[in-house]
Amino acid sequence: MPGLGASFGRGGATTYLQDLSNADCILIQGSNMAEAHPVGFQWVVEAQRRGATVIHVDPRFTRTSALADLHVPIRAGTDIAFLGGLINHVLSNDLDFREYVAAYTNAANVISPHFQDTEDLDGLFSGFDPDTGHYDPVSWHYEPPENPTEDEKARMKEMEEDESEGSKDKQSHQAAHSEAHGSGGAPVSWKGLRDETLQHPNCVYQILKRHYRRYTPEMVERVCGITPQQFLQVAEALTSNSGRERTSAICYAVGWTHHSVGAQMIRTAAILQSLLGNIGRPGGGIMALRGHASIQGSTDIPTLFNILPGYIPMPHADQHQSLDEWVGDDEGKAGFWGNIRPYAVSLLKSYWGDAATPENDFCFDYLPRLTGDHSSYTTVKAMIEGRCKGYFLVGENPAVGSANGKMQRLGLANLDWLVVRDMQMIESATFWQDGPEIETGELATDDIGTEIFFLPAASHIEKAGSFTQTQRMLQWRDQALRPPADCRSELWFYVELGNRIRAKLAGSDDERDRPLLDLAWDYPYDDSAEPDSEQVLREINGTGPGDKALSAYTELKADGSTACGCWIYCGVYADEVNQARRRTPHWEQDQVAAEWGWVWPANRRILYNRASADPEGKPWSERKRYLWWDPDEGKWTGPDVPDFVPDREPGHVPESGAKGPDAIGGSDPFVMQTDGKAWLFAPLGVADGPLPTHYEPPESPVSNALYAQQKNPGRRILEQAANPINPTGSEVFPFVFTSYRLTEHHTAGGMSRTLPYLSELQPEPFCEVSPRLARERGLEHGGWATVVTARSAIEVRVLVSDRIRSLRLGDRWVEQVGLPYHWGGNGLTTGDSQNDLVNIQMDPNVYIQDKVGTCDIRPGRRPRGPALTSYVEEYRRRAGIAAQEAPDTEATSEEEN
Amino acid sequence: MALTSRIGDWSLLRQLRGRDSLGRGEAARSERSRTLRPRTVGADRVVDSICPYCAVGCAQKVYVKDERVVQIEGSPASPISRGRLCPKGSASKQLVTSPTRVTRVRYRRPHGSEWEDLDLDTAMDMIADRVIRTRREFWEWESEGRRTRRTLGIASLGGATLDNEENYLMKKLYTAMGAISIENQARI
Amino acid sequence: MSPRDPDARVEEFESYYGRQILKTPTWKSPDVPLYFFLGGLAGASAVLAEGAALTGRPGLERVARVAAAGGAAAGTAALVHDLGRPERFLNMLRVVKPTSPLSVGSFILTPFSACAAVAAASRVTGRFRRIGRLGGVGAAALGPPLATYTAGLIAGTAIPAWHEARRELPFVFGGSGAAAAGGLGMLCAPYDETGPALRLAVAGAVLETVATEVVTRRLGIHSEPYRTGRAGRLMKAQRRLTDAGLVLSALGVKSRLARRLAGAAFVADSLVTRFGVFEAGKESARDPKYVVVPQRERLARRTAEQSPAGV
Amino acid sequence: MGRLWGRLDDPTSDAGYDQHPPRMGFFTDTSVCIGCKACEVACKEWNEIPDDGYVLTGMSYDNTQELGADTWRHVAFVEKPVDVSVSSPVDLGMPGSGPPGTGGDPASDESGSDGVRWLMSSDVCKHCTHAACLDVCPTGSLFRTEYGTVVVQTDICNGCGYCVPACPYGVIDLREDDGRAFKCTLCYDRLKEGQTPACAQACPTESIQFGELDELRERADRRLEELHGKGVDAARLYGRDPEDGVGGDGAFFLLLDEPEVYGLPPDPVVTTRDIGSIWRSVGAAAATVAALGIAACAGRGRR
Repeated sequence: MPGLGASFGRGGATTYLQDLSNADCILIQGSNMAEAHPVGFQWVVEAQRRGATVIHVDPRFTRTSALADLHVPIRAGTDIAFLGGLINHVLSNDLDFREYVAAYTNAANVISPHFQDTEDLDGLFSGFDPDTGHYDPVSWHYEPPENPTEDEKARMKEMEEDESEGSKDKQSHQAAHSEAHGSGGAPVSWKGLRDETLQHPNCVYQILKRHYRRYTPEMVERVCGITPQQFLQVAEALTSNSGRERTSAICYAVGWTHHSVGAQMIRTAAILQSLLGNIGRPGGGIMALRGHASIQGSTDIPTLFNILPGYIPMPHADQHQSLDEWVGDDEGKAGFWGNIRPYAVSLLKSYWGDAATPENDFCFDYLPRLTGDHSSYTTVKAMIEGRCKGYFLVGENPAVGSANGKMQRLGLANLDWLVVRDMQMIESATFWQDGPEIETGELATDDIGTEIFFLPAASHIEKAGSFTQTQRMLQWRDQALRPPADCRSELWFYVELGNRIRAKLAGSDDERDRPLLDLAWDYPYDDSAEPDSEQVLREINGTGPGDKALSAYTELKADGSTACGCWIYCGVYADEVNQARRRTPHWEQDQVAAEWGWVWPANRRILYNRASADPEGKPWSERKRYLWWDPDEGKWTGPDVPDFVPDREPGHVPESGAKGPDAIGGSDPFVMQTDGKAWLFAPLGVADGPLPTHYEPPESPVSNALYAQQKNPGRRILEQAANPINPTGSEVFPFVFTSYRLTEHHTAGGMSRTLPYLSELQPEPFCEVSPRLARERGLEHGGWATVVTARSAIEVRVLVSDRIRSLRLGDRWVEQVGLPYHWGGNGLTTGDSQNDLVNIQMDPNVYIQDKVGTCDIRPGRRPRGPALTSYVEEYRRRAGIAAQEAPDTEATSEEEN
Repeated sequence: MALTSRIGDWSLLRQLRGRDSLGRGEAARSERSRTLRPRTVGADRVVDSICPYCAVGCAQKVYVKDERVVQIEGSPASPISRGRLCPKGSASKQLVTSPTRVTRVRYRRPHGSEWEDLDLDTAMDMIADRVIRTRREFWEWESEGRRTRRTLGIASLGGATLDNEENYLMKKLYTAMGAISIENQARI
Repeated sequence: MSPRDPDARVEEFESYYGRQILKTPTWKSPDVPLYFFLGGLAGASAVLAEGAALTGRPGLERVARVAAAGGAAAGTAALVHDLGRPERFLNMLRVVKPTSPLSVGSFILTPFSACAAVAAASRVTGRFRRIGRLGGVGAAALGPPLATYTAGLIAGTAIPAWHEARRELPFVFGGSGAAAAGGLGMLCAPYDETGPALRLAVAGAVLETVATEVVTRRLGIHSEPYRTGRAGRLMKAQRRLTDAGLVLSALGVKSRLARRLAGAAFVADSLVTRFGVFEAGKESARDPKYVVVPQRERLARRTAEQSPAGV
Repeated sequence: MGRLWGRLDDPTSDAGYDQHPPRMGFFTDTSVCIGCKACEVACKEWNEIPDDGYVLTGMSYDNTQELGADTWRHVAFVEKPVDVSVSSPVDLGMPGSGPPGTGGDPASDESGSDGVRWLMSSDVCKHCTHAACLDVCPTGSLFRTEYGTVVVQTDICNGCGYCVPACPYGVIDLREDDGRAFKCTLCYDRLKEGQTPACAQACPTESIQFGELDELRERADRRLEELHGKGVDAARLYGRDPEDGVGGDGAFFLLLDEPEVYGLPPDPVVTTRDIGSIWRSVGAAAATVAALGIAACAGRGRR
């Protein structure tokens, strides 16, 4: 997550679930933890048993709220306003943990005089290009140090050139680039000028103060619908439970990531936690709750367009046409990310083996280049427009699980071929038979030319392999059974596919086939006719001279003598042992449980744990003792692996011109950051501004109370006929809807709607509405309702509940409709898919859509067949949305009114 | 004799002879109840696994007998989950043994109106051909004068139940193909 | 039902969405009420048969013996039919449980059936008279408890309308059984021998009426299910049939037809009684108030007793 | 021997077991129940219970509705409006909510109420000390195990259905297509190997605790004290008291409201406590019938 990556240097959760039990206060926001992560929630209950206060801030009163000490209802999508209010409360009452802030954050850094804040530009930062919607971050830079080194002088020159040239050639480069900070902060040019007194008017601390000054409790009430009393209760609980003696933790999940300002929501929490001194300390931190088994793993070893394993960015056609150019952005900067060259070279070695030599840049040229955004939603648009014709769906069901289901299905219907690998016959494989567009007549089976291969998949017990769970822990699964009949693992499928393609191309002298033919692709099969997955893990771990497994990424070399499939996972196969398979029972170890599974990086459980000690290396307090400097031994010690150079003294000051890890100071806990500090202000690395700022969701019933700028100016807009957007403040779509999941189901439902024991627990899609909305619209508890957006209309059953609060925003009411999203046309229990309602406008950092939108709701079932299309069309007409035009361009200011 | 032994087992006699004079406990216990054992005891092997649903990563024990799963439950040894499972994790056995699970390749030809059978080997071969064809068709050496060496004609979307090893090989193979529109649920 | 249903709040007691707390008996109708009736008829008939034999009323004896044996056989069939696993009927004899009226009942019904069958067979065929008489005595001894234990059976449940009527129901069932046995005798025996049948029927009917009156009027909230709904209608019909039987019996001193009709009325009354009681039980299971309200009152009394100061 | 009601410290021995393990049970602490229903699923997976139909009930998140032959654990969901003006701002340990517009704001009227509590509770067979289902079972299918629990022996049950209305909690029921009675066995088979019952093993928050009953009772007392100390006055134990109408439950609860709110009887009594009076009445009635018969025949009148 770039929110965390840009703030601290790594995108993973900063702590581990068990450590939540050490917290004195836990703020759960953007997460319905008890419902979505029930077993993880045991540690929250544990903390509560020990006396911690648990606060749940959420639009709905959920099963998490039921256990919390305090539930604060909030208007969906306004979290930055609330958290910004908390930051303002901390700063204006001097409640920050000043020693921590001064030593471990960039509060003291002085920012370029060219920087202009949203205060100055009414909702925009300096550097915004309204034509492209992109920011040029050059004016956000740290002021250079007083006595720059030669290197730094060179960079200053570069930057001046950049400034004069404008940002043109940088724009495309930004496509989700921030995701590359999953393990390695953005490379600022220097540690920069600091004013340790925090008084300089352009130092981060003062900028922060000014930026959040208008986020008052009264403003929070106007924006979020939270009363000042409730706001102060939360502020009081958090601040009184932070400091030397006490720590507070924040848990979030897709309630934050699924917004057009998702990364910035997380950034706000990162700023708050840094100010309160809660990062790197037991019972503190930010617990990023990933949704599914290996979401963390699939970003660490990504199947994402913009990064390679270990968050190494995919090369971009504009800047990276050689190995040197590719690693040049980061190489040599302070911190461990400055060592990117050995990581990148070792990856190329593991891809192309002997073919990768120093002479040919280790086959750098074999890597395809990006030119912009190639993310999922953009690709779906390309499918509709006929620019992408072959599609692999591997355990994913976008026809139900992705935003704007219609777009997804129109894309699927326009392919040449589609491979679906799943355990059950999911909607994405049957859209041509019985999809909603077949019902409405928008598509006809005969007309759909997509050739479909449904290949049955092996289940989790029928293959061996590792998942990386929410606290960055790799855990190995052994194989229990052979997969039945034609079922196979994905490992088998891709090994086999690679073998066949390579065999068919064998002998080709076509230059474009070289990367395939030179690929190191020799995977042995085990007894069950599946590829040996431990060998793949070993390749990921990396090997050195003599084909020995490596133990740590510090062993990686840039000369081609080492190969490593994912540098941050280096060590998972140390000593030729599958460390992810370690299963020492918890009763045989302490709470850190270092001998269960393996955690990246280097088996560290709490990241940045250097910050658990004061600048002198002593614990901040006995109660919160974790890692400390042992002067006799000359090393850092404690129950966890130090997230620091193990023998670097607390007072160490790096030599001038030191590079990489050598440049890390003795009190720089954030070792992946170029300056070793937690970033209150992000001079680089976040596409939509250095400081989180409240913008309304792309669809909102109200205008932005804080600035003239209504929506995130940097958000990515997907212009497509099937993706119309409801206008702001529309009378036709007066209500907010927010989507979510239920304990009893799993994402798009393929793994839950098909099981009797889960289906019976939540057998039908429903909406949750407040009694007030039910009265207003005549909705009957248990009856049917039709929910409409400009995209589509769906029917669901109605639950009227006091758990859904009508929110008061100043002089008006806002009603929210809750919609779980697990259903589709197939399975034991069926129903309309909620994702058909969701629009696609994306966060510019990670290209994720906003789960919140506006809607209308009416009693009764929806029209059927072609009548549905005209029903929605009528809504669009009334809302003033032109039929075939892509609506909503921010440049037109009418909608701001 | 079967009859005499049946009479000898007659609970009523045990009731009259033993301490359980009201026939509510020991006397009423059947032979089956006396010798009952959990089915996990008879398992041929117990295999360590991890729950495939959410990201908490609860440890599971999989009990296998006669090459069938007889039980999946939480492994108490895990420091994260301590043996506990949510309803989804608890339903894992049903996930694996679901009667609606599809275990054979299904094929839909272009413009077809029905699923057809297809041999796995043939399917793999056909897919490899499709990849090669589409890759050629949509190959791009350059874009606006910049070397790109890629194809935008092939895309992939993976779920979050993919193993690290699987993700690794997917990205490796796709990258060698030049396919870059490779995405994952991590972004959805 | 909506959690916000305003009705749920105006009730004087709380419940879980108005749902019943107890399970409704799964016993099938007509199997089980029919069995109750047949058991009562058979049990009381066995007594009447032995009385008739001792006082030299062969016609009445014959009718009563057949009724005892036939009632027991048909009753057993109904009972077995009601089982979820009829082939396991013999498991009823696996243990003997004094805490279970059904268990004890099985140990009454089984020998009774055997005795009554022997007695009836002997009487009808005229053979093995000594064994027949022995059977008759046995049946007569087991008859009364057979007639009344079924009341104990339902009183031994948690169903409020049954359990709270546990003192009265055996008398309802006993009286009802006597009325049925007598009634059948009045209906089928040679007119000249129907005197004991009439006396038994009238006495049984009076006993049944008095006991029923207590059940339907004097048990507070627990009487309610007997007076409302389907059960209420059945109990009203039962009462009318009893009244008819009694009036016709009075007339029947002179009229053969009236006596036969009176007999039929008593039999019908007895049958309807069992269905009425059965339905009342089901009704009281379905409404949580019959569980919550009296238990709340009981708790309140107990609290009041424990704190006499009334703090 | 053979106690039918009142305090009974060792029902297992009372049921004829000479040597036996300690009495095992459940303590369900509903104050930490998150309503995830893992218990329901884990129970079904282990005991191979069929599904119970796909019905959206509208009873909050409870689509299971009640315990029965196909549901041995049932999570109840109770949504109750609360008046927050009387509760403290941060009410530790207590489900509560802070609504908008506290104190005279028209918001509260408009949105229906001041706030909401969402109570969740996993119900199960109570494994009574004096179990009516067991007492009335004519076949001995229902019996007390060596662990002091109450279990249906499916190899014995003939589906007479007597246990169904006998249970004062409405727990046990007949499975329609099978004919036999089913209910929670407290995982009798698992207990034989020293394993934890499936529901307690799965429960994420230790709302369901399994163990020796004596120990569970102490634990529950401590928890109650703790909650009362935090001002959660509504907390109370249900089925804990060995002097209650069923001699105390082997599976008992900590509730946050009156039992009937969760669908539990407020003061259950084992029906067979009254078996003596029932037999007396049955006997007296039988004697009356015999007397009536004799009197009727003794009468001289021919007609």
